[in-house]
Amino acid sequence: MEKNLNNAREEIIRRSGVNPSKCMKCGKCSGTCPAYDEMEYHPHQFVYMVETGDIEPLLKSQSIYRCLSCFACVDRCPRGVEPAKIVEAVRLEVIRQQGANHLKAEGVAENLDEEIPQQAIVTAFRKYTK
Amino acid sequence: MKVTYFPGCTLKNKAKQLDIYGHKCAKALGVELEEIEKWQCCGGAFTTSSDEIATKLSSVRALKEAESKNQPLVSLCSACHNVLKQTNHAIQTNETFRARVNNYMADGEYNGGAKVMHYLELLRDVIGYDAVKEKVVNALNGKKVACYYGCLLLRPSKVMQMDDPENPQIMENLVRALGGEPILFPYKNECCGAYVSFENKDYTAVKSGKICNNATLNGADIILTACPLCKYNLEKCGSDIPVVYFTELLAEAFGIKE
Amino acid sequence: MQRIGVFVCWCGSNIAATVDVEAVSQALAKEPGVVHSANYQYMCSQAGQDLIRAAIKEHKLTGIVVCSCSPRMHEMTFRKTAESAGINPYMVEIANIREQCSWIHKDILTGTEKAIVLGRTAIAKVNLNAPLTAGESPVTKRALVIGGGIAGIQTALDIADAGFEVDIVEKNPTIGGKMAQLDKTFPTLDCAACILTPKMVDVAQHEKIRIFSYSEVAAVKGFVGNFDVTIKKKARYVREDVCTGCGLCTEKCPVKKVPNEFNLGMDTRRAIYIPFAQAVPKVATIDADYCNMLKNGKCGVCSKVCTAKAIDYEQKDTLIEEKYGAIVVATGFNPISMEKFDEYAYSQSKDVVTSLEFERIMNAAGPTQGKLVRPSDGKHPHTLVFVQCVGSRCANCAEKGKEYCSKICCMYTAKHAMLTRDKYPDTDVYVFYIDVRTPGKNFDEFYRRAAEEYGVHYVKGMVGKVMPEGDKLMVRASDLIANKQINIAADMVILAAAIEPDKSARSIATMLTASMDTNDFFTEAHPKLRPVESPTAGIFLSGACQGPKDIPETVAQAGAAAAKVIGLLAKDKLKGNPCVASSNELMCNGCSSCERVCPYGAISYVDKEFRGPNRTVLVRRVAQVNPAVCQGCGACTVACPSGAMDLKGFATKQIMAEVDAICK
Amino acid sequence: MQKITREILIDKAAFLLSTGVVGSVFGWRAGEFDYDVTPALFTDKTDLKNNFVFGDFCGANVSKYLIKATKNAEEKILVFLKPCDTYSFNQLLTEHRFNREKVYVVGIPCEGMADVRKIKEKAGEGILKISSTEDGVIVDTLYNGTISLKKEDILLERCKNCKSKKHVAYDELIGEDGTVLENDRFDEVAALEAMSPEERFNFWQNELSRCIRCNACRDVCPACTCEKCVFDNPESGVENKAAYNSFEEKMFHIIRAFHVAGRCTDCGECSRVCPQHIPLHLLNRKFIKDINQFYGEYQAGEEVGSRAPLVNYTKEDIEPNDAVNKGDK
Amino acid sequence: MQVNEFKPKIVAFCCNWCSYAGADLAGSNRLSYPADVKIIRVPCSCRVNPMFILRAFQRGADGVIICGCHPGDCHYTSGNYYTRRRMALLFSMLDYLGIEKDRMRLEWVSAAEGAKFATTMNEFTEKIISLGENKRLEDLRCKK
Repeated sequence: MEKNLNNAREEIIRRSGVNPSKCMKCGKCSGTCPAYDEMEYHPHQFVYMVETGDIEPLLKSQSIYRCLSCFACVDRCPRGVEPAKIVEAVRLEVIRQQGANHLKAEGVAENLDEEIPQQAIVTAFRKYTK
Repeated sequence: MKVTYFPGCTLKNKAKQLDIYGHKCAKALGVELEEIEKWQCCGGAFTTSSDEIATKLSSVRALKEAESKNQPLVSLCSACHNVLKQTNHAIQTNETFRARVNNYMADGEYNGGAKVMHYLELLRDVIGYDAVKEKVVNALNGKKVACYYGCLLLRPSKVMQMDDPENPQIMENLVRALGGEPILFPYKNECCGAYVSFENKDYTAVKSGKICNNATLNGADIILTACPLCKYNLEKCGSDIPVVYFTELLAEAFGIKE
Repeated sequence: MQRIGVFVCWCGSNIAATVDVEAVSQALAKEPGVVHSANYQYMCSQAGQDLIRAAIKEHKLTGIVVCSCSPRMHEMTFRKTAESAGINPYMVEIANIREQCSWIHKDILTGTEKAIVLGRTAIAKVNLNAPLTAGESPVTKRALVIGGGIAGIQTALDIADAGFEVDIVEKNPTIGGKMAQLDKTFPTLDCAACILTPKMVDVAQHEKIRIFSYSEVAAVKGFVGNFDVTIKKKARYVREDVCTGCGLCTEKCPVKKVPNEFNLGMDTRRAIYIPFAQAVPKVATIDADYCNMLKNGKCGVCSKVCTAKAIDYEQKDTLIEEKYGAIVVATGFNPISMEKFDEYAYSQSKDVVTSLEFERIMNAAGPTQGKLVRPSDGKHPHTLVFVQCVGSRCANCAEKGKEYCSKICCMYTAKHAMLTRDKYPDTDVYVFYIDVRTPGKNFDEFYRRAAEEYGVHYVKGMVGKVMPEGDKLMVRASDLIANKQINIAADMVILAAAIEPDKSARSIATMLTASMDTNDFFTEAHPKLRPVESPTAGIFLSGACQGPKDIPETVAQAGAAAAKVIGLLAKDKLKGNPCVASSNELMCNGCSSCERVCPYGAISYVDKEFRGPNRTVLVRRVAQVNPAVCQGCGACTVACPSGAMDLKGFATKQIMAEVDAICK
Repeated sequence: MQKITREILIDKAAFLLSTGVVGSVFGWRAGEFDYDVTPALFTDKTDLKNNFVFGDFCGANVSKYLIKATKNAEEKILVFLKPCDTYSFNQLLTEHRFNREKVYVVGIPCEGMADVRKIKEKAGEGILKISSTEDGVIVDTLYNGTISLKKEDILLERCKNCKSKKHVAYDELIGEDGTVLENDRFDEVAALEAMSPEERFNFWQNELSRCIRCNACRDVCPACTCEKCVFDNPESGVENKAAYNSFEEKMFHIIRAFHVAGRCTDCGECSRVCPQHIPLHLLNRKFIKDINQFYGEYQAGEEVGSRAPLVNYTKEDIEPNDAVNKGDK
Repeated sequence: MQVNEFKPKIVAFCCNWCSYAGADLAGSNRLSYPADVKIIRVPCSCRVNPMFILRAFQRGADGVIICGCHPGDCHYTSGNYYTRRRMALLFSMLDYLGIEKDRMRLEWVSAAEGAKFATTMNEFTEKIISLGENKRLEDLRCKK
């Protein structure tokens, strides 16, 4: 991942429309996150690390695929910071790289079962691939 | 009255009951769901990133059609509703986004004139629960119902504006109108695990399991939902509490369920 | 023609660094009317003022222009200087060449050029200035205090002790306010009732104080020193002068299920009630919404049992007109509604309570007689979770809650946690905080004691969600220090709800024409230097109506407001602002446009006789301005089509001259 | 055109004079030519019989004259008011400009008044006689013989877009009262608004540069009743007697329009009397149109005592910056 | 520096209680804005007579801006509400006469908004510079 990371910070902020410096470090996002235990970096860390420009660990972390986009953090943040949008912007930073799709077409079949709704498949593709 | 209807892929496939009973109940209430002729998949998720344009165009086309017919755009699937509503909101509030989208719109601009409405909102705000009540033939007789909203109907609440995002009552009041008894259900807006079930079923089973558990603990007979993916996840988590679409319950109360 | 002196101040280097003061004073010397022009290092200093005084004498100056800092800073100073040298203080104009010039421009050429224009503009105005004399008005030596909480009580006592009459208007049946509902007070842990109720008794017994309880301010007219206030005394259906407060009626009343507001609805009272044992006045009140006799004429039990014959079902609201010289607002605060914060399940479980409710639970006179039990099942709770900043410190864009810090929550939560652990050592107490803010005397020590000596678990992080499950409250929160999400099965959750100004404050502010901020807190005349005065003359602020405050701060401010009121009432006459509107009767059409835009009702009309042609007499309706009421906004001057209405000190011709000078 | 004849009015006036209800009559006095009619006060019955006229050239709004006429009048004054005049009448009462008790109002219907300029344009100079017909006039001229003209071609501009045939004030009515009419009086304003700023500037530059500052518009305007006009008052800072440069006439007309904004009843007298044919009513109508759009429909003079929009407000009023940009995307 | 660089003349009417204090705050915080802006202090924005604005234009101002307390915060409770109506109508009228509508502006600036004051003045000046000299309204004969 040879990318100008300073640029990545600006890019993530621009794309997400989130101003991480609005964060007052209360931790309510992480206190509310249903995917917390699955994540190496937690919502408040995403906000803080983007604010300080510490992007690389986030890009490499599986945490970006664990966010459920449930928007609970967005709704409950007392400062209107919208952490989920930051997570999504970081994920896009990764999957928009050439060949960096998180889901490979060949892996799809094994995940399917009889009842799985189409909604799950399209959403997963929208979230995990370019 | 007529409304423009956006079914979405899942309703034509794995979630046919949601669609079929949605149509039947609407008919019983004197509303025709006029399906958009050439609808395309909404994409399943609204990408919040401001530079995503192409993936949102199918929604914009649907919105434009509803606007041109001067009808509200109604959907049943939570995901479709969420994507349509968020897209519409982005068009209305973000000038750059609107301009960029309209670069792709071959036959005329769309500027956010459509009104996006979930079927539940149609019932509550347009038809009214009193009118719904009048159509009930098989009252639910105090059936204990856990109304499960999940995320997509409620959040982001600034955009969705369906109800109080922390303690919504739109489904509860519907259940009451049908003669059922909604239970106290604090997990009603917890995430079921969503699309992660596609690659990690154990993970979603934990999330959904907590929800079903809370419903059972609080005495529910069934869980009510509007979302095919939620239904799938809740049913796969190992709990045996039945999960039904709200349109099914509606049809049951109206006596039009086969 | 005026003889104008121009005085250019260097303000040390504040002005002189970016404005060539010598060049400015030379350039301005050539302006029409200017007979003297000088510059000096600090015009506002004693030496600078002496310089001005000497020049006035020497050059027989009639007008002064000082090129210096903002008139908001030293206009008064220079007016006094001029006055002491024998010229009218309103013959002074300030050219603001510091804030508007030297401080914002870096280049000396630009700064100097602009300073000359600003000076020229002030000179153009002074050329048209006329001496103004302030009118005088008498002072009614009585004060009104709106609100009978600790703020109002303290203010009233202090004013009354100085020998002036005070009336307290309290909307509830008793004075005492929020403090009467509190259990203990931080950081000393003395009981609130023990320190408050003696003050309430003092108020009741003070010969200079009258209490209008169960009353509201209905209308306010007039101006500083001369307010006419209409007080609405709500019908309480009990004759205050006769009721002995024996309380028999409140025991016999058959309507038992009325939510008791004093205990925040956690228990019930009768339809006729005395809010609490130490109420002042200790008089019963009938709640018309619940009383069977008032609703359908069937009952009358209270009347039968009352030996004093105090019950009067026919009582009506009465309006009382009173005159005051000063008004103190002490309308206080309330916790915000938890409706929009249902992630904490306040509406879903009785065991989620606000801190004020917890205060009542802990209070020996409360619904549980001070026993800590769960409201849902009366069981003793073992795990308690306190959540701080519920609705405080919320960004505007979050669309719920308040932007400000409510200030008192950190300390009362520490108090609650400490008292809980003290009385019930078998409990686990968690406090979730964003920051613990304890800037007060002995405050931080108090908080540390809670953590260190009483073993309260302070967790840095916020609660994300509370979910009732069975008889437990599942609390999900983050522990930011451990970088963990933690789940606690709690028995009770206590929410430190943000506080907001009382809802009545907005309408009172409108009646008083006192300004408020966007949060409905009253605005002070100056945030630092005049913190207990409203910008509207004669209106003073006491307690939490001006901003969140704890008890010691409230009492301090209450005393300060009283001191300001005493200072006002001690005067026999007030000098008004001479920059008021006045109508030229020769040109006035009597059309009423000005009267309609006047926010103070300062304009009235009279039929006046004028000499017409050929010795005839014409009667015309013309406007007259009451200079004591007019505040000088100038709205009338623009509403007036004929230009008959003008504003002294800001006359049309003066402003036109300024415009011309700038555009030259 | 007019259905009411001078005889009916003279009879009414004579009756009211002789019964002592009124002491004088305000109406229109005949001039040298048929179209040359002046508002005037009649105290004498003979004078009334000989010189009182009513016809297609009685467009003048006589409300304003009541201020002066009532000043020293001992007895009531009879005044004949057309529907549009009654709005001005009410507006003047709202502003306490005269005493209602001193006036006896007889409301008279109006079929629309004729514009002599338009007649002259069509019939040429040398007009000898103009007689009214059912749907127009017949003009006898010196050079062009007898010409018959249709009503719609000769109506005063303001009558073409008559806003109301309803009397909002009267003590007595002659004939049936009419109703408030649908009209498109704002079309011209809208057409101007649709132009580019340059076109608008050129339009007004062309119109207003013809102004000779004769003050006729001000003197006739029933809203311009100031004891002393700001433009005549040295204290006001804007005093001047004539248009002496390219901006002065603009300033005069903008300020005049602003001073009457919210008080102007749109009677159209300003344009009727302008010797330079400047469409001054388009300035007033712009204010009326904006007021209606920004603050809700308001008709000055409809009701005595109503609060004019400029001495009123709501907390949600449009912001000025939005007000000027409302047409933009 | 260009010799004939356009230096606009801008008149700013500021109410004493909010906007003038806001300008003072901008000064105290050393927030610069162009020297072309000259402030006239009025007790309240409602003291600003349309005549003043026209007079400024007549005497060669290139832009006029009126600043007052935010609606609801008027020191005199309602003055700025009247200003808002008067200016809405006046601006609309000037626009109707074909005068560049961006030459006049109304802004609400509180005593706490020093930064807003400076930004507003910077933006407004920039706008006026882009519009160039006020030819449509200026009275040449009043120039020296």
